[in-house]
Amino acid sequence: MNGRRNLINNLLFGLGLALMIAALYMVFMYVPTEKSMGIVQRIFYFHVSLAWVSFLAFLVTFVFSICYLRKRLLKWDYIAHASAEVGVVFTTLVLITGPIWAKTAWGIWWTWDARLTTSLVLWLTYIAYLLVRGYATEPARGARFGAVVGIVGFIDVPIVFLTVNVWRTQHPTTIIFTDGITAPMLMTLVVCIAAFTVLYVLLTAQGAGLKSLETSIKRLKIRRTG
Amino acid sequence: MEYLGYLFAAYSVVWAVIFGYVLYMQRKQKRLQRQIEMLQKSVASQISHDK
Amino acid sequence: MSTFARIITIFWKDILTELRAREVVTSVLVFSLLVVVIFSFAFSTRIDTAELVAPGILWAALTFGGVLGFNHTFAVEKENSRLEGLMLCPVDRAVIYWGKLAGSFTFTMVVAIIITPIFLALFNLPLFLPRLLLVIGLASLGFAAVGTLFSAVAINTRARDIMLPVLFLPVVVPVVVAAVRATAVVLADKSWSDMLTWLQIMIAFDIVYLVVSTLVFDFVVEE
Amino acid sequence: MSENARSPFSWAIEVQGLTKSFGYHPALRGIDLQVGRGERLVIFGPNGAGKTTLVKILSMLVRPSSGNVWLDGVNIRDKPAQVRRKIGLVGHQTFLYDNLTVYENLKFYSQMYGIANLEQRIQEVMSWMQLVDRRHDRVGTLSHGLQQRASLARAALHRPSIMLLDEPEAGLDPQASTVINDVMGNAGGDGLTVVMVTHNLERGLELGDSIVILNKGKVAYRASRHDIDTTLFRQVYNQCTETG
Repeated sequence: MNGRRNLINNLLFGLGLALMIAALYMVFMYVPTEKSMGIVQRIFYFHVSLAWVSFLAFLVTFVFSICYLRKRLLKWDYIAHASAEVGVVFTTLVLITGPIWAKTAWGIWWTWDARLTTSLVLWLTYIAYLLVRGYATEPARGARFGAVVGIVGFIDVPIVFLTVNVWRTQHPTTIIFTDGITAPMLMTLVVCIAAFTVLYVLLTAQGAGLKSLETSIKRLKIRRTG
Repeated sequence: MEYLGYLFAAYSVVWAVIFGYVLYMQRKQKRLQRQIEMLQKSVASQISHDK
Repeated sequence: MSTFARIITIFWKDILTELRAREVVTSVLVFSLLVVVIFSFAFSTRIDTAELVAPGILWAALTFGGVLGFNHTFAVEKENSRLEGLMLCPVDRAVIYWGKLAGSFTFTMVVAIIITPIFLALFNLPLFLPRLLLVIGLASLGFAAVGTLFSAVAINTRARDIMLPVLFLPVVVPVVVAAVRATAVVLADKSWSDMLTWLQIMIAFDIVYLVVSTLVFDFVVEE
Repeated sequence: MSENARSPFSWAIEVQGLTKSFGYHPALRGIDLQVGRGERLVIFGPNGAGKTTLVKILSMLVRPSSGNVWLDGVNIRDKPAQVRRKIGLVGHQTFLYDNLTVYENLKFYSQMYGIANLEQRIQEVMSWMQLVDRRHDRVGTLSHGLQQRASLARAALHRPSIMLLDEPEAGLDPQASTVINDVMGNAGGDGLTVVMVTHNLERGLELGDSIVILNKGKVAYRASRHDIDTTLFRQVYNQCTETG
């Protein structure tokens, strides 16, 4: 069992590495420079991949939070927690790379566009998720509260998106490509998303494993000290 | 081409943060490893003590 | 006794306690007024810009006031372990949520109904705006639905006074945005159709959160 | 089948393989216990032995990690509302609202329990606890002993068949102590089963039909009043309190 898990882990790691190298090659060598925005447009590939994968991460947290509340199996909680952690790291990167790109493309660091605002709210919500787990008076409570925030926060996302969309009707996002997305661009994007998805899976599995290990060690310690 | 700096900044940040996160996990793993060793030692000493 | 009667029982208990202690409404009222005053200075509001910033100031005041009030919702039950007393009762946990929700909704409404005319007077805006009442009602319901749930979460954490705003504020962003825009429509005396979208967003938010909170409240309070 | 349905002539309380852990900390590590109808069970044990956790599970405030509990033959997982009606709990705290009067508090809880003829019932429990002349005093203004009596009144309102007393004597005046004697004395007669957690050895031994010592989440000693081996009891008790 352990051996097989190791094998899968190594295979994933190899796959991730290969994909990441391919992604970097495609972003910097293969894909042609977009005409209107120039070289900076290449930020787009990682930026969008990170955004997608962080959304996936929060979806996983949502699903596993529900599973945890139904069955109360700690392993579901480890996955939900680890996934939220990776999601927060990735969203942080989205929120950093976004403005860098925006500054050159639109001449502004930030705009209260639907996507940007939703990412920011999402980030704040999952910071709250991590905080509520950290500040809960008992770990079991933290897991329950985390699950509740993981569910409630995720349901908020479409409502926030919709609201902000109506609120600010002008969309900077529509002018990403003047000529529409070309085939090489799409290919590059797909490879980038695949690379980050594998990275996400690796990090989440590792994080969940660490949490499980941490719990067993704490239990052992308590048993030994009485 | 003056924007090359921005491109460079964006990608460096991505790698720095991901690397930092992996490092953080690695340190956590090392800490847990040490704790396991401590527990093993204390178990071992107790067994020899019991004998 | 029916479920509804029990919700009313909890609600009436909260009203009675509040009438005796006058802790929540008074403090929230004073706090919200202070927020209004500070924001007016911060934006150095003049009468000609009032219409632009007024909705924002009003809802900032009511949102922050709401946080202060919802901190109280379950803090009261935590004292003397009263929540355990409630949990012993042979009722569905959702009944406890709805009972507490009824109370916090009422307190939010009372504060908003007192604050709004004062606020409108301070900015020399028309006082009689019945449509605003609808906006306040829908927004208060959304606030109370989320606030009551997170209040029950926050009381069982360390640093609970900080936990509630951290949890509450990101989630109620849609309500705040919608309430501000709808209020702007009312203040500018535009037509119903201009505020319809915002009312719909608030109604959708209220329904979603009432349903979801009812479902998950059990997991918040049950050990 | 045997998991859920128990014969109507079953124990008042039956606990099987009960465990509970709060995160990393195991509070109960496998409790088996039967309490007969009308029995008065007294639970001793050092701090952190799991006494309060056990009482909270029996009163359905805390859900078990594993194991089963039947109250009057009903599994507590199956019919929570029905089981909750059977239980009266007097905890460390009163569960009462300081700003409401004794009467208002009792009325609130009667309505929550859906008690028929509630005015009459409130009158009954108030006179039993000698609270009638304080009925319109706010609970916050009462002495600790009186508050505890009001708490007993609250717990008795819905005529529970199982009364759980978690260290009810902490800070109680002598008069209230006699009320507890009264509760304990009444047990058995009208089929009331009482489980009491206490640190007071003398009173516990005097009031209980049977006693249990909990230690580190397990039953360390169990005996009925008739065949209790006092020296062994003391020995186990002292051992627990020393190591605990």
